[in-house]
Amino acid sequence: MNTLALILLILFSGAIVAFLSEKVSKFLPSLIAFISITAAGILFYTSPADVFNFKLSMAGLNFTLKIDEFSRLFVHMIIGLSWLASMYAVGYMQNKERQGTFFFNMLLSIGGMLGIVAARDLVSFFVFWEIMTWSSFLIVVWTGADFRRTGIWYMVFSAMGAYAMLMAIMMIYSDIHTFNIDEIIAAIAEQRLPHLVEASVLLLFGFSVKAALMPLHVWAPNAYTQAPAAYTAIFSGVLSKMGIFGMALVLLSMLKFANPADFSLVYINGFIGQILAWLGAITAAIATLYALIQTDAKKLLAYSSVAQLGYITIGIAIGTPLSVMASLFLAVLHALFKGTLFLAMGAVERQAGTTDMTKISGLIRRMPWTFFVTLVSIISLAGVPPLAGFVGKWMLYEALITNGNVFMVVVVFFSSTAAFLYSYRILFGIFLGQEEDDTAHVKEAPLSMILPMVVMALLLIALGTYPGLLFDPIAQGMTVLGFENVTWQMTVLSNVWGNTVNLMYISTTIGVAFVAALLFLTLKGRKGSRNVGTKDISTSGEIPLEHENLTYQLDFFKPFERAASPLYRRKMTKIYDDLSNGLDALFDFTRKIYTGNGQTYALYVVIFLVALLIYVQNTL
Amino acid sequence: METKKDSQTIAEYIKNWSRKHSLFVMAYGTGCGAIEIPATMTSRYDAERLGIRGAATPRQADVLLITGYLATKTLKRVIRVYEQMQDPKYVIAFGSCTINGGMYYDSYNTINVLEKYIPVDVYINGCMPRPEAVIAGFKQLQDKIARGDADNGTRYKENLDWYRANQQQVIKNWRMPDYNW
Amino acid sequence: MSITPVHYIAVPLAAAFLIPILSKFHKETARIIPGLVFSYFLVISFVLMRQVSNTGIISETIAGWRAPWGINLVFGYFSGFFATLMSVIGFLTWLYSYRFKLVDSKPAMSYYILLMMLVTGSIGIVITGDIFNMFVFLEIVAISAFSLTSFYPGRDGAEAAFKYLLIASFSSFLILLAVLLLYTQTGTLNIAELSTKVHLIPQSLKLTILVMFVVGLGIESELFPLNGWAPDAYSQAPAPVGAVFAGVVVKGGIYATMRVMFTMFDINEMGQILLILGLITTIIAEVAAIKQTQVKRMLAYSSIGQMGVVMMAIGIGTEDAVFAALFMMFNHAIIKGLLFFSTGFLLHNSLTKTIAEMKGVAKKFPVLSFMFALGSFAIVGLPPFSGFWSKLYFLMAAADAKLFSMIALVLAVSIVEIVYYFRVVGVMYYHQPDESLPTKQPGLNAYFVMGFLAALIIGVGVYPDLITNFLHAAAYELTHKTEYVQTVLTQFVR
Amino acid sequence: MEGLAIKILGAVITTIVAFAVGMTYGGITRKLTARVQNRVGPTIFQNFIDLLKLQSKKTNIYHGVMGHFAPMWIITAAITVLMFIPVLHPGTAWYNSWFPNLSFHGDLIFLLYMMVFGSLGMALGAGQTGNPNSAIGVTRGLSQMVGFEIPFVLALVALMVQYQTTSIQDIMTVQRESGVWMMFSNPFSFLAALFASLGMFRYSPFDIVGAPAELASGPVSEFGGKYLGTMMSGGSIFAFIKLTLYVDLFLGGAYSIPELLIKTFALYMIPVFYGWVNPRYRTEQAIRYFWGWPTALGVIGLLIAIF
Amino acid sequence: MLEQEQALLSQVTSAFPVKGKVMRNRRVEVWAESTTVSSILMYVKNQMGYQHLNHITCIDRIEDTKFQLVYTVFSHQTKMTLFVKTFIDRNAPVMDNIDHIWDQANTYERELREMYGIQFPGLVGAQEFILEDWDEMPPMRRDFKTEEYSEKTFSSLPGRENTQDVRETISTRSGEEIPDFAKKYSRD
Repeated sequence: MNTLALILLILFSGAIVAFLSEKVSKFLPSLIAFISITAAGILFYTSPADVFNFKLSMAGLNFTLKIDEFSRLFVHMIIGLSWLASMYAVGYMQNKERQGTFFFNMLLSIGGMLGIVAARDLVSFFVFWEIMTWSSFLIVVWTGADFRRTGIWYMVFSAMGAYAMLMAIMMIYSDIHTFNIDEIIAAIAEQRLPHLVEASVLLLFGFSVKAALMPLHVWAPNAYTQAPAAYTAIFSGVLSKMGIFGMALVLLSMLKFANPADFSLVYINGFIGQILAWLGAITAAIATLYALIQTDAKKLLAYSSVAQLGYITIGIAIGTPLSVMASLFLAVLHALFKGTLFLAMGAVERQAGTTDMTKISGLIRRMPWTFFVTLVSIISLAGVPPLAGFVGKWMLYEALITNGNVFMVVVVFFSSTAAFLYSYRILFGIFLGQEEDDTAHVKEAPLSMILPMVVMALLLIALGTYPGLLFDPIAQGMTVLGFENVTWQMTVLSNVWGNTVNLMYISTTIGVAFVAALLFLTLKGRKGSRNVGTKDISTSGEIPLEHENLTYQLDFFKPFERAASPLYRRKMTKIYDDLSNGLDALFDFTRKIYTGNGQTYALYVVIFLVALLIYVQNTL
Repeated sequence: METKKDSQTIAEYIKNWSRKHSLFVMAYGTGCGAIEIPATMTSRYDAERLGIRGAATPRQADVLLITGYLATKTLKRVIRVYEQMQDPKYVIAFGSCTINGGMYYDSYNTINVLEKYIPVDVYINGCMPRPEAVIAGFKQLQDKIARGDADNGTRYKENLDWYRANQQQVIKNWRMPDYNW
Repeated sequence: MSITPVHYIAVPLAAAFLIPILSKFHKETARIIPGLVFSYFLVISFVLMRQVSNTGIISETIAGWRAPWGINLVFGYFSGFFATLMSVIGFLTWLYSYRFKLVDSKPAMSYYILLMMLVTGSIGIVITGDIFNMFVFLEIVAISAFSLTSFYPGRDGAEAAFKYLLIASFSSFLILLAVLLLYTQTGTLNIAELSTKVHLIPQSLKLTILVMFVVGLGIESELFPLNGWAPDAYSQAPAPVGAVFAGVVVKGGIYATMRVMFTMFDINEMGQILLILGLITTIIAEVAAIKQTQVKRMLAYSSIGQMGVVMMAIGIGTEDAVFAALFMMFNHAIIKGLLFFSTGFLLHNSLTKTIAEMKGVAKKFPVLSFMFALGSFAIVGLPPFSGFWSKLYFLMAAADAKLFSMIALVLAVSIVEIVYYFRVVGVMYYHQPDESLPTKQPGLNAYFVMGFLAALIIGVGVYPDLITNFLHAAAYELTHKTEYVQTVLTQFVR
Repeated sequence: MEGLAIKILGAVITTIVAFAVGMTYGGITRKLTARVQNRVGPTIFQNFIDLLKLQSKKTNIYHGVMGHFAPMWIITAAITVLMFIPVLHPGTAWYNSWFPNLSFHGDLIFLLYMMVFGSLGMALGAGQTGNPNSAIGVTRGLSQMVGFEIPFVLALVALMVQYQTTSIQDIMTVQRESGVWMMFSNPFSFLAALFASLGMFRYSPFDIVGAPAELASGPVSEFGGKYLGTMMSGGSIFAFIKLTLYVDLFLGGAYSIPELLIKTFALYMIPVFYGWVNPRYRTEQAIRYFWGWPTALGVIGLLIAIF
Repeated sequence: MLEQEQALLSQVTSAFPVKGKVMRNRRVEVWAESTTVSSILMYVKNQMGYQHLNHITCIDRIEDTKFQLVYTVFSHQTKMTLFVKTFIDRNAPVMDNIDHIWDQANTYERELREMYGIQFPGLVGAQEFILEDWDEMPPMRRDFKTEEYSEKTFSSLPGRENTQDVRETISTRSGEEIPDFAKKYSRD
């Protein structure tokens, strides 16, 4: 049997088995999910690359699935993160209700994602896309909190996106009567398709929804927050990347090969790219601003995810080799660090009961490993050297600067500087500050939850010095997108102007300086070193009582909020609310056509009959 | 006294010299004396030329200034601040009130003798001492540091039981953290 | 005795005659005999479909009167598809409601007979080869439907039935008039022969006849603005009857429309109008559905919306579009069936049948709620459920016809559909249940019916080839009418 | 091998020079401030004495692992950034070979991010002490950083676009070869950067971060002894770094140590002078300040650089 | 002369069974029973525009075993101050709580409760207001021996001569005589 089909089959049948097995034991679904993902992973990594090719002719349509080098990058992300998250989920979901549903949908969406990246025709792409969407929808509403804001919004926006895609697919189909992506690319290169521009815009619209680009992002914060953490890691880490994958498909695989003789198209291609990049930049900035006023850690991370996806979008939309590389690098990194962060927040939620930063503080001594992974991920997120986040940020900036998008650089820089604010917020809010009696009982999460996070954190550290480990698959993937001969080095970054950054030197310097300082500070005067608790602080001589918590948590960035108040005034959600209220009123008005009165209906029939007769006799 | 200075090693001498010339002052502004501190620090008397500058928190401070009478309520905070300072630390007490009660000798809530609760290096008498006197006091403290016998922290640690007993006599509801250095 | 299409009509009529007599001996016969009839329908359908696939279209004359003078029955892929679908839905409905009526004090007899007649009439519509007979069967269906609508005693049921009666009489009148006009112009009532003779009719008269058909059949197939009766009828009839309305009665109307438009006339004459009517129907119905508070009314409007899309597909008129329309009707029948069936028990003891009363029913009825949710997912067209494929084929057909604005509108309306279906699912799953309401757990038969439908939905969704070949053949047969005409007419010549 | 020895020697010497210059500048500022206020003031080496005293404190308070790491992060960041900054033009003087360090292996964007490394460590350390004032100070500092970063980045982007390079070494070389300093070729960007530097040095009016009277010195309020001393050293090195960076980017770099000292001192006096005559801004006022004229100047500078 | 003051006095005395007198320009005092004080205050606040409660003070009339309470209210319109004075029993000091009339009265009442031990039924607020951990007699009562207490609790260093009159030292040093009127304030 075909390996690719087998992998998908394992995941889908695993989903069903997991769903049914809940009746047997509460513990079983998580185990089955873990086993099926492991099996899929083993199958994927032990098979030679050329077997991932699957063709099926069904219902008059040809379905083609194929994992090329570019898809392979995403498959790595999907399988890797899903595997770790499912390992984590075994411990995380312990003692929770309705695990069967959760793992059913989790496996289904993982299978859906694999299908998306493997799909080489638009129908199977769409099918898997929708499977992924509704299964993730079911997980988003799994906790059932705030169904309308979370579930319906997610589904409506997803449906908008999906139907825009479907519309675009139909447009392309009506032009060349094929769904096969390779054939479409070939056709684009040869001839001018009348609906290509509209179709591309619609496709990008659809992908923007999943990538939570600015006007379409409103579903994301709630959905990310409401989904259980084990899944949010996948959701934010790879599921949202499907939007990025799609954008790359449209912008880099399809439009880039457009017939160069078609000047308007080439022009529009660049134009679309610029618009998209600017949307990405604005998304990054605004989402960052909203992230830093959140008090719930998961919601903060949710906004942060939106912002990060903005960066990634920029890179894809600009479309230079460096920017695409940066974008893909950031995409993988985002999967790693946001995955870790959501998992860590899940651990906090499980152990301490909440992720509301106004309620907990000072967990660093209670959950040191969780703190460690959070710290590493946050440093990566903020892009501070020597961890991997810096590499991605550097490449993105250099790509933008060398490409002449200078104002975009400033916007991006602004948002990534503002990102320090929420980075600190999340570290401080949960792990630092004063220790409380309420959280005295909190213990570190079990090993099965810690292990996946630590693995990802170590990867982030390693990639900080050896980004080449990741450049290798990215460069191979970019070959598929038409960027041949992308040069990369194991530890050296360089831009088109020939400026380089040698990460080896940076890491070494930091390492040497840090070790020296560590030795100096630790050894010197260690006899006089005194341990104090977090209550022993200089508060003008006042002694905080046990139940008094002086940690600064509320209105954390109030001064900044005040300074940037014009940017906070307009809320996108309000606009959508107004829109939906308006539509509601319109619907209500329309509904009144059905008066419930038989005479009216009879009147309708007569009027209609007469009108139709007159119309037909006059025109036909 | 002189012998102690002579017996210092070079390292100790340098350390004491630096301590002497860099006094970070935690001005605990009790009583009337607080008003003398600005005068001492600013243009006219300029204590900064002696290396004296203000410190915002006890963690950074070297010198604790008690600038006048201490109510029992305040004493608790003073003890707290004092204990939070890092060794070596010094205490300068201003005015008559800290010496023996001063005009508040018969008050029901003002302590009379500061020495009983925390060790004091230098008393500056007067009600209140003028900035000249304050600077003279600082000079004396500097001499003491240079000699190497400003051992305020050590004294407190060694006689902690006695100090604690005195403190607890005044502060009835004792809810202070343990002193751990 | 070999099985022929006439069994579809003869057997139930005989049964209907027998039931009142037999029920004198045993009360349960009224319940069992319709079931036997429905089972026999299944057998007929199976056998005839085999036969059709072997030998092509079957044409049968009744009582030796040859076409065009006698009644003849035609059973090809196209008719067979409808007949089979109706048989299946009828059987399932009977099975589902086998114990359904026990809770009611009213004697169950009339219910089962009416159900049987409803299905029989609908099957009669699809297998008859005679336009007047079609009218007769339409009347049978209508009368059974009125009775079922007013089945529950009370003012609401009577009112709904009256509305239905009022509107349906227009329908009867118009169709009868059209048939009369046709007969005066061509001298025949046989559809096959009519199709060879319609060109003889003057253009303006032909258009008038067409309009009459459109309006008359439009009432049956729930076109806007002729569908005012539908929501009331759906919501007042017993819940399983809703499934029959959606899966059988409407299908009869649509079949008649298709037969008239494709076989008798040329679809291109009225295609544009049907297209626009379908679009308006869809939009208005879905918009109305989102504002409904009663579940069954919501499902009714949703049904209307679906029929609008089907009508659009018919209006496009290509073979692919017909295929999409058939597929869509198939899906609509099974999915709406599932939805109505599950709603029947979810709201069994509710008086108002509002959405608010479904709060937290998932805790009480996990399986039923799952079925409803599955139906919701399928009907809004999410893969891998069967609803997706029909939507896809419809869009492909529309795209071939370059109707992009229409695609956009249909898709936009689908979002509305998602909202109202998912809202109900949300209410079911994510609210605290009202413990005070008494519940009635469905029996094994109902579970079997719903399980079968669910399996069909998923099965077709995962592997649409289960049904597509068959549908393709049906669509081919409809759009290439020569075979049909020849088969019927050769018999006539012979 | 000899190259490595020179490198290590250079690194050590650079660090020492940076440390000494930074500390002395701090002392000079204190002295000058005193003179402006009609005081005598401490000696210009007062900071060294303070540092010595802090390092010779007998007890040190350990607030937890982040509190312990914070000063190290600061000093690490300072040294690392220093290593990647070209202190002098490559020249022929006998000491020239000491200073290039690793400046070929990093560029401007790296430096920008590396400079944050220390602040982040500081913020974490301050957070772990549990003192609310520390956290408040940190949030103010971070907010203010977002404020001044905008004109600063505008200026730097203008610079990079204008010279088509992101390497500081190259920017210096271009300025040397053309003979026109950046501050003359694009004065608007220079002004924007200069305004940003006011915030960067955190002298008044932008000293709300560690305002002693209201925040008990903010982030450092729980640090004393060796920790505070190490932070001071790191801060001094950072002062030197910022000044050298500005000299390299806008003032054409320096050929020799005296030239460097003159240029850096002149630059250093700008925030100091500005601070003498200004009271303290609240955080939001400071942010608004930076987002006002400095940003406008930066945009103008960037437009000039593009066209 | 003082018509305004007289008018005020007559207005109050006519409304309540109190007696009072004009002290001086813009100062009027009335003496009331302790039970009527709150109604007087309510009346003058609401009817006569005395919106401002300046102060509540207490005098320990140990000789009469009474506490004298003085409520000082002020009118912003007429710029006049009204003193409402009353006596309460020193052994069972209970007084009406008036913090529903003026919120700031709460502060004064808490202080009086702490310093004199006067109970205000319904007074809300922490028991310890100014003092900390006080378990002796309320310290402002005149029978509280503050010197003894101080000596007992904060024992002074030897050498303090409590009885020494500083003025004598000054006069001997400077050669100035202590004036006669001042002698009667002498400690002994």
